[in-house]
Amino acid sequence: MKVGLVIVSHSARLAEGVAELAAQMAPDVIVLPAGGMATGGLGTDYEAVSNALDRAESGAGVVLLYDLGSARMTAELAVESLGDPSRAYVVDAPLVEGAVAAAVAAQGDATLDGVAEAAAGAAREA
Amino acid sequence: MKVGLVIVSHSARLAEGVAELAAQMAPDVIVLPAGGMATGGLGTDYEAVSNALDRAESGAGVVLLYDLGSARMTAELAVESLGDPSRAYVVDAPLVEGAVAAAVAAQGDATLDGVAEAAAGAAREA
Amino acid sequence: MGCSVEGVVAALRSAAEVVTAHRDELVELDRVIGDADHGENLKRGFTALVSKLDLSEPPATPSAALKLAATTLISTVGGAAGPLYGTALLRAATSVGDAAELDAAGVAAALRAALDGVVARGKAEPGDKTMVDALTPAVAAAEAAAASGSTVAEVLSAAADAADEGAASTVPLVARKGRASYLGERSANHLDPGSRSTALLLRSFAESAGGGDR
Amino acid sequence: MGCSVEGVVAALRSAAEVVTAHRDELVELDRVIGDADHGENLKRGFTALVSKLDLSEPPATPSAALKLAATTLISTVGGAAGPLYGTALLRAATSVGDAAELDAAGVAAALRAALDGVVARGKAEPGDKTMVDALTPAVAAAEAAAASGSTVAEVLSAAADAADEGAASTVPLVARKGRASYLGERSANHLDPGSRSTALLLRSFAESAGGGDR
Ligand SMILES: Nc1ncnc2c1ncn2[C@@H]1O[C@H](COP(=O)(O)OP(=O)(O)O)[C@@H](O)[C@H]1O
Ligand SMILES: Nc1ncnc2c1ncn2[C@@H]1O[C@H](COP(=O)(O)OP(=O)(O)O)[C@@H](O)[C@H]1O
Ligand SMILES: [Mg+2]
Ligand SMILES: [Mg+2]
Ligand SMILES: [Mg+2]
Ligand SMILES: [Mg+2]
Repeated sequence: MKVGLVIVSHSARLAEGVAELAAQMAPDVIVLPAGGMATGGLGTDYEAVSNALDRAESGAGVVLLYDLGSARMTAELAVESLGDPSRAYVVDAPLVEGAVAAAVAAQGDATLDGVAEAAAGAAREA
Repeated sequence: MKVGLVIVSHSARLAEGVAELAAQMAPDVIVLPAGGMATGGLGTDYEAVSNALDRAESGAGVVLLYDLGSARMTAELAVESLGDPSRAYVVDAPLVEGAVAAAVAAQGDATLDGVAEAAAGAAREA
Repeated sequence: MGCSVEGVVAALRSAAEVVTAHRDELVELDRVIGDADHGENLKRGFTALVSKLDLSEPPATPSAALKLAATTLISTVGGAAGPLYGTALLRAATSVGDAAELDAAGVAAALRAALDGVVARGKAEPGDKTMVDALTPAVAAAEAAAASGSTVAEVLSAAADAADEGAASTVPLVARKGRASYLGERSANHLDPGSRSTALLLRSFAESAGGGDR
Repeated sequence: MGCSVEGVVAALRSAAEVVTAHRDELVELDRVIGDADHGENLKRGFTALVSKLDLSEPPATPSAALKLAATTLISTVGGAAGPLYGTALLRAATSVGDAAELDAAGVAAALRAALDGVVARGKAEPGDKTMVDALTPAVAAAEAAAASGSTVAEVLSAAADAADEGAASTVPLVARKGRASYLGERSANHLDPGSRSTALLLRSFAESAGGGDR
């Protein structure tokens, strides 16, 4: 049971790319992309984020990372609509670096707080 | 004549996604993705980076942003092999945030130094 | 002179028309200091709302109508305006409670709740060059009008007037929130698209309530 | 007892065989503290190098052979080892200049140049748990051997021995460079894949030069 990750982005490809990069070093962690609008354009999709949030939760909680401010707001709304909003954190971190750091921490069985801290503290190394 | 951008990533989708996100606010800036290996897997491709570097140069210089350290090294090698390596900067910045900030600065006709500074100083806002 | 659920629905439909009519204007404003989608975003969101109003059971209360608008915008707008206006409408829906009819004070209180929602969601302060710069004076004007015994239409009309001024006041500002903040100083001398849409929405509500003329 | 261009080419071919034979081992090491591709990366790079050696004009000088290896690894490895070993080989090629044959001192100098290249490219210091921890003692041992009148084979053999020890010394370390640094304390108690491949490469060079046995 590991913390899951959701990558919230305006771009489907960006979210997918971040998810594949992060998953590479964390094969047992669920890292789900939620990027782009349902209509295909650049933008955030609340339902997609909510769905990913559900699917990334395996009991240890979920960390959400985002690209730009409006993606943060969409992520927050999705979290607020959860039965228990304290099980998911929207973390302010550089998206790519934070996702890799968070995925590696989750792979190492860090707690929800630990994964969130790993993302937020993602330094530029490696 | 605007500074161009190259997005160096281990993932083709990640590079493309960052490029499309950055280009959205900078329609007149050349933002080229150079992600993934020629063989399709995750990794960096020196030739792809070199080609993108050539194509992003329209006379005002190029800023390269990267995802992880090995992408930085590939980007540096590509820059060193230029006729005039001082016309391209590899900038240490959060990839997504730095790319958007750099693209907006380039759109506003910032110099090579100005675009590099915008990327490096990319705060998490917006 | 109160506002029933039919009045709220009519106001939302009128907002959809206004947003659609001003789609290009809002896109152009957003092109200069953003990503050129604000008008398209709002048109998409309000068009989806009209479809829902056309196709599903009519909402039973003003609160239900506002809530439907909120969830629809949140799901379909795709940009910052979605969570921001969505949260505003959610808070407004909570504010009106189960009232069958909104009076002037209720409308002013709903606007206050909407502003609080936008600020809670977006963390912008007045002067950051956002929709907050239109909504803040609009709420103050609405409260003043309600306190002085105005009708719902007059309250909304006062709010719309103040929002127009508030939007205009964003022109010289340097953006500190939203995408425009990436432009730094270059964001000055341009009207903020979200403040403009806030003014347009309040005007459409006022007109729908019968008090559109200044 | 010097090393001609044929000797350098033979050493590179031998390196390709060794890397291929140890592909899985290097992948497994990288799986634990990295992204599970180091062995595949090097196999890809050295296989491409062998193809070039098979298909094109044989390189005319040791320097040309090293340069071909450098550019091939840079273009095909895809991970950190590409620019790192590529830069090492580029610097080694520059170090040997237009010599037709490398003597022991020349080999030691080329190894020093290679180390300097790795450090310039990757900014790692000894103790950061990288290939630098294998290459640094290897260069020192090679220089000592060359200074005491050893043959090229003996110099490479001394370097390989020291690299083995250097690689082993990475086990307790916490990584401060490369992907493994994301693991923090969890990177301890594992052998660094790049230090292992450095030791394997030097051993293959030593064996190719006829001095493989310890
Ligand atoms: N943090 C925020 N707080 C308040 N309003 C904001 C914020 N961020 C953006 N806005 C408003 O949203 C408008 C842009 O909306 P829109 O174009 O739909 O979103 P996006 O910027 O995601 O494309 C801006 O003009 C501004 O008024
Ligand atoms: N900055 C660096 N300096 C020196 N060596 C490094 C550096 N970064 C990584 N390495 C070495 O590279 C090895 C990993 O190579 P490889 O798996 O091919 O690259 P990647 O990490 O990009 O997948 C590490 O085990 C380490 O020895
Ligand atoms: Mg916009
Ligand atoms: Mg947008
Ligand atoms: Mg690796
Ligand atoms: Mg790799």
